[in-house]
Amino acid sequence: MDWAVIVSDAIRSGIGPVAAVYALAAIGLNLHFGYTGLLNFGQVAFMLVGAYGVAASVSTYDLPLWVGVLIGLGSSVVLALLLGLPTLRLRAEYLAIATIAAGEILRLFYRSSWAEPVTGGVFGLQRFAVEFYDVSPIPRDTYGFWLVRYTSLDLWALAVAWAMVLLAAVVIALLVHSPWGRVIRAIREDEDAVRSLGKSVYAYKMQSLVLGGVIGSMAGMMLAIQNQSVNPDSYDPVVTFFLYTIVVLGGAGRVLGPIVGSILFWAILTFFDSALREAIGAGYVSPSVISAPEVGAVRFALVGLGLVLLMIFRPQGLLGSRKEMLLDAR
Amino acid sequence: MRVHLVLATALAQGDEVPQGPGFLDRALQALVDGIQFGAIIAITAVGLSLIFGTTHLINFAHGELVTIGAVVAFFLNVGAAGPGWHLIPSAAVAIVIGALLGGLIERGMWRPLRKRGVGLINLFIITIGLSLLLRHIVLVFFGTRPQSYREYDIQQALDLGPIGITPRDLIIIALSVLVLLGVAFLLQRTRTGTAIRALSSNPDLAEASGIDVNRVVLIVWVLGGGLAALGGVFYGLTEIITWDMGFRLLLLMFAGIILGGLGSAYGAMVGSFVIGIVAQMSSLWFPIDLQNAWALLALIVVLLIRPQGILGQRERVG
Amino acid sequence: MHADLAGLTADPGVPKPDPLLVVDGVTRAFGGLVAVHVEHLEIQRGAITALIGPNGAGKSTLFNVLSGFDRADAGRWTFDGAPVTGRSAHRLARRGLVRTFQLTKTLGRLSVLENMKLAATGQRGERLVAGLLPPLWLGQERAIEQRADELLERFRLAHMRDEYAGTLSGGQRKLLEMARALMVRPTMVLLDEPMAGVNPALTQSLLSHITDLRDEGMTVCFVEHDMDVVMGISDWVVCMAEGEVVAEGPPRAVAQNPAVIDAYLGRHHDEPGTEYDDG
Amino acid sequence: MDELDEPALLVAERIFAGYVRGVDVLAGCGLLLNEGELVGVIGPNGAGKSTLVKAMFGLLRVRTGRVTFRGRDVTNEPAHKLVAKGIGYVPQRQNVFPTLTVEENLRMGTYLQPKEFTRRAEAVQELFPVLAQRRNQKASSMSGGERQMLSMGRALMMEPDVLLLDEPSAGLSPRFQDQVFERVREINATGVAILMVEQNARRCLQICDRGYVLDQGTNAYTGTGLELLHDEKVIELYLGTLARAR
Repeated sequence: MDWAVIVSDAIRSGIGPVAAVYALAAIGLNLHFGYTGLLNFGQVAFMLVGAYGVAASVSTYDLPLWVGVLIGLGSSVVLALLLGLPTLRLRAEYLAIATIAAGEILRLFYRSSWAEPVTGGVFGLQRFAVEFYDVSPIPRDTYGFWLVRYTSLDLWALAVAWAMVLLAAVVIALLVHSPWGRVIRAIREDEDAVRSLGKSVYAYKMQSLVLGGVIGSMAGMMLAIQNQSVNPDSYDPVVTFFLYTIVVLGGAGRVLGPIVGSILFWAILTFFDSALREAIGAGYVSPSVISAPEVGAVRFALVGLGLVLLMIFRPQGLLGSRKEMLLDAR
Repeated sequence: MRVHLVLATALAQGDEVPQGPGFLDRALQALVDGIQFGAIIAITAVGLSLIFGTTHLINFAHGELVTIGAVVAFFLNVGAAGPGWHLIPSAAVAIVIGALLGGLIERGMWRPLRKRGVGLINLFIITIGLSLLLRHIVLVFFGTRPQSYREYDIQQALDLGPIGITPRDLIIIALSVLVLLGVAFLLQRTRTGTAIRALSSNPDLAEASGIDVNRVVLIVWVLGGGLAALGGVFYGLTEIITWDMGFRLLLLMFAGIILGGLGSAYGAMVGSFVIGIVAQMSSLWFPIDLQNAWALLALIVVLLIRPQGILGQRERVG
Repeated sequence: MHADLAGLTADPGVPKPDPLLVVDGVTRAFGGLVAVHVEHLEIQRGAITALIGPNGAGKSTLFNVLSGFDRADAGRWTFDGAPVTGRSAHRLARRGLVRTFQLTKTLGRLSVLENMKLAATGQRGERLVAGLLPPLWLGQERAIEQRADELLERFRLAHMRDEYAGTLSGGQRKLLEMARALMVRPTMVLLDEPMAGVNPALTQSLLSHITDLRDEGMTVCFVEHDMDVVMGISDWVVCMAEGEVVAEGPPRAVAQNPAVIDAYLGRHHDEPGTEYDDG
Repeated sequence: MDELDEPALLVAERIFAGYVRGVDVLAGCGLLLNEGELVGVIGPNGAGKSTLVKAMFGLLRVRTGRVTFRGRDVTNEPAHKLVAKGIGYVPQRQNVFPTLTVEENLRMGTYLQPKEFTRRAEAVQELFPVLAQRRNQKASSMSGGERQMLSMGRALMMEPDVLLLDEPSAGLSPRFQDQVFERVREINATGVAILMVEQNARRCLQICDRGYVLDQGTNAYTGTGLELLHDEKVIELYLGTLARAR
């Protein structure tokens, strides 16, 4: 077993573009769940409309990339309004089920033969990220340190994605410490109290849902651009569950929670992945127990186990405070 | 059902098929398919609804109980290392294992967590983790390849006037309806069933009436696990067995439950049939691969116009 | 005794010289049970009105309906001359009708100071975009913080300023909730059992806070069980029983009203209208 | 109460309990109930009357103190075990199963002895004829007074040795209040010991053998019903200055 390979894989993944994309989506989810107390189980739906907003605009309709970005952002706002209008006045569970259902509805529609002329159906779309990579200022080469190397294209995507994460984190930090943020954190604690003080709880929940959704759609766009392709089946409900794991791991209701959570999540996941493959390759683990194609499944199972253990033994996550958790009335 | 699906697809794709059955016949056929699909959703959703009613837990891992039922029966029936039993005993054992698993999860996990005072939202997220864990354990053992049971796979459809139905599907519908009636009988006429309804209705008073709440909740989980496993076998028979079949069904169960009114077992049954029928009937007009999407869309529409569901009581609206 | 209320006849529904809140025919039923049925009730501006009555008399339900937290099945009510029937809770609060809750609703994971600052109205920084631009609201925020600190000082919570509200004791929560309601700058406060669960040492300070509010020109209406409290500070007492207003008047008059005694202690069995027989 | 020779049926001694950490609603109160007695617990709102019953019935944790039933310690035993021992409880609010029919509500009363249902249902329906008329209706469709009858009927189905009633007259119209007190006496006459918490002090004391007056979680006075009924101190405790102003 080559530990250098395993460790460098983990590092590359932890600071790579995918971790950045998940951090971004998790920042949006953290605004919903961590700060406002909204149970959004369809964050992946916002990523999907963002990704396809860009991909379909450019690939199917030959529009410039920036128009695609606007269309993606617009779709996420519309989606948030559609989901929020009926459910935000109801008990929390209704939003949870409506959002997860919406994610599946969209995935199924986007992959259907019906939508194929626009979305490419099950084949997805490609060739929409050219403009993005054309403006890259990074000369063609490979970059990095030690065994952690990225191509210039990856590095460009990575830099842009982390810049967006940083920007989103700054926006959230400013917002949650503003009077607006005070209102949404108060809604998380007790809606009736906030109502009795003259604030329209519904309007604030709606704003939070829209803003977090927009951040999610930006993550979706970045994921599409970074992969240079979109496929509906990569926008599975499981993505939202990963995002929850990330938010809870880092600490819900913490500005840096989703970022720390995502880096660790991907580093740990890749570490196990890489270690298992190395172990199988070196013959430590018999392929009859776990074969190479099953490694992916094992790591998903580990995520599930991790989420269960985390919620039971450290629900405040890495950055949250135990004291605050004990005050949680929910 | 697969045979009909092919037919429906052909109809959806070809424009006017002159020699094909008329619209009314196709609609009847879709209705029968819908009732069958609805019955399978209902069998699995009733348990989920009872668990919610008695504990207020939204169990995201319920779909995995369905999958495990189907996969255990598959292992006993055609699994490489399995005993190769006939499907009927295999299914029976799968149901028992499903029931035991439901009971085990309640006893080993939810009861201690409730006792520790873990909040409902945290429990909800724990069910998500559990769902991921169980689903991928199944994946490791079962693999990604869709499979079928050995018996009753391909059958000649009986020709009943405008509709064609295989004996297998007919029996599945009949058995499902019987099971649902049985559950209704249990809830309505037996002491345990009344206790379950009493617990959903007023937990404090239920306890004050001498009901051992933990025991009733355990029974609900055992029942829910058994029903989920049975639904899994039926689902595997009519469609195909895959590692994530239960998870795909889960959203339709939720749709049925919310459609019928959160917390009402009968509502869950009615809602599930609506969902099944909407899914199948949609293929009269729309591509087959959008069936589930239309069913879920029906859920969203209901949330818009009647959030308390078909049979539900009006909730506080803030 | 409030000067304007002197000389009024102490009948249920009596008109007041300067009513702030006027209730007409408000009914609220739960299932088959009529919880509230108030024909006519006026609450005098600038006075302390106590709402008393035995358990289940409908006092809290009336509070919930009037403050927009429950809907009425029938009836109308006006606040400060404007019809406000069926207005949502946050709209009523913005109009100046603010309530507290029997079970205090402090926001546990916000600091005491944040609880206070939240309640200020018309905050520029509460708009999403403006929230991102601190220069737009920092000045206002400082003014709000100063007012919050003054109120915390007055309510003897200044030392808890930066603690999580969830760590306060029951009595401190009551104080915080009342102080927070004042941040809204209400014209009228509805206090739902302000003394419930408060230790006797704090009762006196809560009482003086309530009378201070009136002396500053605010209208106070409160539900209370402790008769010493009611008699000690209220200008006017309204007694409810079985959902209806059975008596109202100045404290002393109410204390002598047989309908009130009956509401509390139950009627004498020899009273006409009962059909008690030893069977 | 310690000098009694025969152990009382149900005893609560120096109970401390409360809902919020660190706040005791009950601060050392206690009472005793003898076989066949009808005992009333009165006191102003917030005195801790309902809390005392809940603590005795295992619905609220007793912090210190002791509850004994037939001489045996039952402190903090879960409610369903106390039911099995012969203690019935009628809560003040939410005292029926709204989604169950009247008959099913009664059936819950014999949950632990289902075979007894038919026999006991007859007796209970004789006492509360309205329950027979409405057998197959959902409890949610009943009026407040009818619900109170149903709730008492359900508790009687248990054929308890002791019945704990939490403010049975609360929220009822005068006509129904009279009916409720009438029924309480009838039930007591059949030999069931009853501990009744009441806001409606006069009516309660009129029918009780003995009464306890609670104030701020402790025992203020005790005596026979009639003694307390005419005790000025009790009236003063209840109405405070209201009474003094008279």
